[in-house]
Amino acid sequence: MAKSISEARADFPILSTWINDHPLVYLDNAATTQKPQAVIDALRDYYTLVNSNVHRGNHTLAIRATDMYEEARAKVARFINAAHPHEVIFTRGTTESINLVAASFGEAFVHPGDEIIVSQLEHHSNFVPWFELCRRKGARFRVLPFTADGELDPEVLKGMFTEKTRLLALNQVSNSLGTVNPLETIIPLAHANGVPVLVDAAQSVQHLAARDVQALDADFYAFSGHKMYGPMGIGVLYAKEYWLEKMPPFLFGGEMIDQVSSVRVTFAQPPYKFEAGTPNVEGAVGLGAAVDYLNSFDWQELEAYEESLLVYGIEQLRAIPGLTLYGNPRRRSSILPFNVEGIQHYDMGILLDTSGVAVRTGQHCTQPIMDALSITGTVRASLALYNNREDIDALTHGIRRVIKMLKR
Amino acid sequence: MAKSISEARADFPILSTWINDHPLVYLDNAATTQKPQAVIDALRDYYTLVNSNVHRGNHTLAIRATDMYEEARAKVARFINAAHPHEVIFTRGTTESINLVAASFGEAFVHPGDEIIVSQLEHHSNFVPWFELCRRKGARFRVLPFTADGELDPEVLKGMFTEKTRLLALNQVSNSLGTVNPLETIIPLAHANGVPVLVDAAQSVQHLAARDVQALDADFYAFSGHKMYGPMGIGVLYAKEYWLEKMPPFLFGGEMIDQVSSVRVTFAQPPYKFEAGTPNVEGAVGLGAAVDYLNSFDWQELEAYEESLLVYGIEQLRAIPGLTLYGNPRRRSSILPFNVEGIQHYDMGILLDTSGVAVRTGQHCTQPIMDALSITGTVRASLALYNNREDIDALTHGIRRVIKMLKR
Amino acid sequence: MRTTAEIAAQISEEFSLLESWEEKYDYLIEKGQNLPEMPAELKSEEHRVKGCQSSVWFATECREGRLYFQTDSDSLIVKGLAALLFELLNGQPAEAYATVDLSLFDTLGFWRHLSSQRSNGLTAMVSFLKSAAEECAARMGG
Amino acid sequence: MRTTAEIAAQISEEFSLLESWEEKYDYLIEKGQNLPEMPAELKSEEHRVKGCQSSVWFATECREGRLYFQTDSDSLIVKGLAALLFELLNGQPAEAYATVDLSLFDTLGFWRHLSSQRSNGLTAMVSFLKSAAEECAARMGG
Ligand SMILES: Cc1ncc(COP(=O)(O)O)c(C=O)c1O
Ligand SMILES: Cc1ncc(COP(=O)(O)O)c(C=O)c1O
Repeated sequence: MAKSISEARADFPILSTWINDHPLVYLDNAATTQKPQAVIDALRDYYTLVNSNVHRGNHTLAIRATDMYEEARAKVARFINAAHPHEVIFTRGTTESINLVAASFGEAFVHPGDEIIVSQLEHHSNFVPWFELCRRKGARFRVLPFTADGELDPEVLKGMFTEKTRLLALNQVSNSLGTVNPLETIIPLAHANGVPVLVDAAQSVQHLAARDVQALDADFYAFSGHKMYGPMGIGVLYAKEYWLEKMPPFLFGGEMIDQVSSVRVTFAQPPYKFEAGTPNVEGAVGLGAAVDYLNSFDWQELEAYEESLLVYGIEQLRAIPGLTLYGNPRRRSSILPFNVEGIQHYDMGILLDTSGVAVRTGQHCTQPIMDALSITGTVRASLALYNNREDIDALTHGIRRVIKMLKR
Repeated sequence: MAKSISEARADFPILSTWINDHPLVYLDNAATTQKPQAVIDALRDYYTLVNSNVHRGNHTLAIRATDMYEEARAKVARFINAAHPHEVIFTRGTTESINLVAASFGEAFVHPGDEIIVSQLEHHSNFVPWFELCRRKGARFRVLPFTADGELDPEVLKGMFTEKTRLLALNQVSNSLGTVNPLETIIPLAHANGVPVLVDAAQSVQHLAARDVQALDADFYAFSGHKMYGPMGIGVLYAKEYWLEKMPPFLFGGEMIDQVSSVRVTFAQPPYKFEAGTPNVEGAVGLGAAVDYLNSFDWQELEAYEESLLVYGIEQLRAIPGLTLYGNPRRRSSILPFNVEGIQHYDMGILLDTSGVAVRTGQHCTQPIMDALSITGTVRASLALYNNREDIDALTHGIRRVIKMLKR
Repeated sequence: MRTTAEIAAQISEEFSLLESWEEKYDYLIEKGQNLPEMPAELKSEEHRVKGCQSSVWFATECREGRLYFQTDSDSLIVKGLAALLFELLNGQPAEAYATVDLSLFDTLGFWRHLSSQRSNGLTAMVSFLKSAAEECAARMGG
Repeated sequence: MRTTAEIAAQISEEFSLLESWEEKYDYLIEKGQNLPEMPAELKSEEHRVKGCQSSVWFATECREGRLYFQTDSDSLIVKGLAALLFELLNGQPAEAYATVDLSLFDTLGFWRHLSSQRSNGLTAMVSFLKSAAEECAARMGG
């Protein structure tokens, strides 16, 4: 039997903290989520009972640690329905996953005069690596603009593909506007034009059931452990076996080596080829625990719960005079970006904190979006499965209080 | 008052584990060390009380997390006596630290026809990145051989420097032979020839007091948290400010960005310029706790204790008929590499494990050393501060038992 | 002219009379609103303090070894802080900038919010002013 | 010829009589020492199983749909395991290789040491033999 979402809150010890004499209302989940006790315990147990370096050890602890590390890989592979566990590469996070592809795929497949398309909705981590790759390779960096509603238009994208397009990089959910991008339309379109697609799933994999990489037919799928209730310092790059076999290594040393002499070096098979150095076994184990935790819920219920909370949040925010909610996408997930007329986002953030409400303010590493909207930043409230209507009420109450305070 | 080393063992919960009906005798410390309760607790406390993303948040938790992250950096800077905290860059580990330098310093300063010198005593992680950089850049990869005693000869090195030498990369302690390299001679020699030096300190920073980067005058100094009683997934690259200012970024995205548009990108100052994406705050906090733990001992006592244990180990091993101990350096640290005549290292490892003794066997990611010694591998016992004479006795007793078992 | 220490003591006392966070922020914001207006043409990139999440500008002037400045911000809170710096330092001898004691901000409770973040808030503002003051002092010396 | 299942059952029983780890390893090593000697010239790179920490060689021969092999290793333990594979599979119909049940090794307790490690030990040996058997079967079919 799946666990009910309403029980989730009690699993997160930090949520009973008090901040500035108020109970913590944590609405900064797009930056990082909190961790359930099960994940915290998994880290402790790993270090108390198992800890060892992996792969090349023959002693009992080394074998246990290796088993746990590879089991975590298998869990993640099942979580996103990868065809093979070896298509799951452990990285430090989304940023490293994308940089790995930019360096390695870029090295092999991007040449002077080629083109790469990224959307204007991207986090800097899925924008700058491509910008820099294009600069380095003399390729053309093309940006797919978003519409007035904060969406991507597949028709506009269609017109951008050329014979020279080598990759399309975009997110599944925008961390700044919450737009859910129509990958089910966009990926087939790209493939019809012979263009592989990298999906930045940093803001989607913890919220949407649509993370089946085979159903999506994503070529690359990147996400971070710390945004999906897992530990920091661990992330995932999923890549189709087809690409992993063709891509050169990213970093060198440790487990990714096959043979070495001073005149010749050969490399191991994927995934090891892309995992140089001692891996973050603790992180992988913690991420595995987070996957188990997420799977303890019914995913349909989870999606429906988060959706209804978001809708409630939108309603409550829209009821506040002078408040602008940014973006108006057909489908939105977990992100509530806004400003109140005459109040700087930074001031709003600082003053909300005085009543225990944690939001993020500023550009959210999406300067191109802010520039397009001609604003210097937003206040962003972002939801996770442990949030509830009381959190939204605390937010809107806090906003009203700030308005009263600043607008006399 | 400093804590006595004899009390250390009780701080490590995993050391009371039983393996195959024997108490664990953990002698695989060069692969990874165990973690004291203080480090395990630091991770739990971080996630239970503080967890948040760092730097750009204004709410209380974000500020606390940022403070803790930057405090960990300052602790590490004091630990190695860096001139500035911003000379300490958090990475995933030694391998990533070295790859960062190979990519970034290599990009800026290594050109076709240039030369890089690495020692033959290196771990693959400090060998292959340079090999590959040379391949990519059309530079010459030169290997400083070790002597019959397993040492580096500064006189031989002297003859290798040319006008074209751009970098010397070597370790402070060899993970395979335990040789302590005479950096106090080698670094000034390199500098006299205008050559900067990268020191792989993965096996030294946890054992030797000589980790003062200013006294050593190291240009780069790399090490891993998990080998110094800290968590996995965190490591350090120290680099002189002089170099950090001249080096281009390594990975792109997140905190390392200053300004972004679709036509121009500018980067933040060091250390942030080299820390793309959400950092491993948990890992940094845990590493900070490990530094505190190490500093709770008197470093002179610690060095003396480990030294005397090593000497005891050497004596006890040499007393075993048919046993070859590899290397005979003037100064050795923490590593006991050996083989017993007629017994394959792999068999020795597996059979020692049956009595709870954890060692590593094989090439230890140092194939060039094995090739030079014309062996396929060694058994490697490696010590940490919590080991004692009983551990050595368990090892030698185990070896004798294996010999009896296999040599009838 | 009063010394920075005297001014700091007075500000500290003013704030100590306020009880809640709200009142303190209120008062801070009021301080900002009482700042002399900064002409729009002075709010240039050159006068902007880099690294602040909100924009804050300082236009400095060195006269007879004393540093004077105008300041503004799009954030009311940052503007309030800038106003405290203005009260504390505007027109002080250039040397006073180097040695100014900022523990005042600790007692106000704002410091943590504004100083800890890398190159954000108060630290960035103060170091902007300090380097202007250094130049000013150097001009006197040379 | 007995089936692999029958042979596996017998090996399992033999081992079940042994109590300590020492005895089991002893017996395993003895198995290896009883293997027919592999001629040195067959121990070539081509016959080496990649990914084993110790060297292990298999030289296979396909005769009338059955796969025969010779094997050796520089590790006594690996050689013992290779000897168990030899007992189990040498001369069996090529198809038997594809479906062989390796749970035997679980009961011996060696499996964990030798299988879990990536491309190391038993897994690598078995897949080396399986692909030789596939080729052998294909030759019959084709
Ligand atoms: C000397 C040396 N250098 C580099 C490394 C690589 O360290 P890591 O695997 O933590 O990146 C190791 C550890 O295996 C080592 O012993
Ligand atoms: C959409 C998106 N992409 C990428 C990232 C970068 O993730 P990380 O910082 O974990 O590498 C983030 C998180 O900030 C994000 O929201």
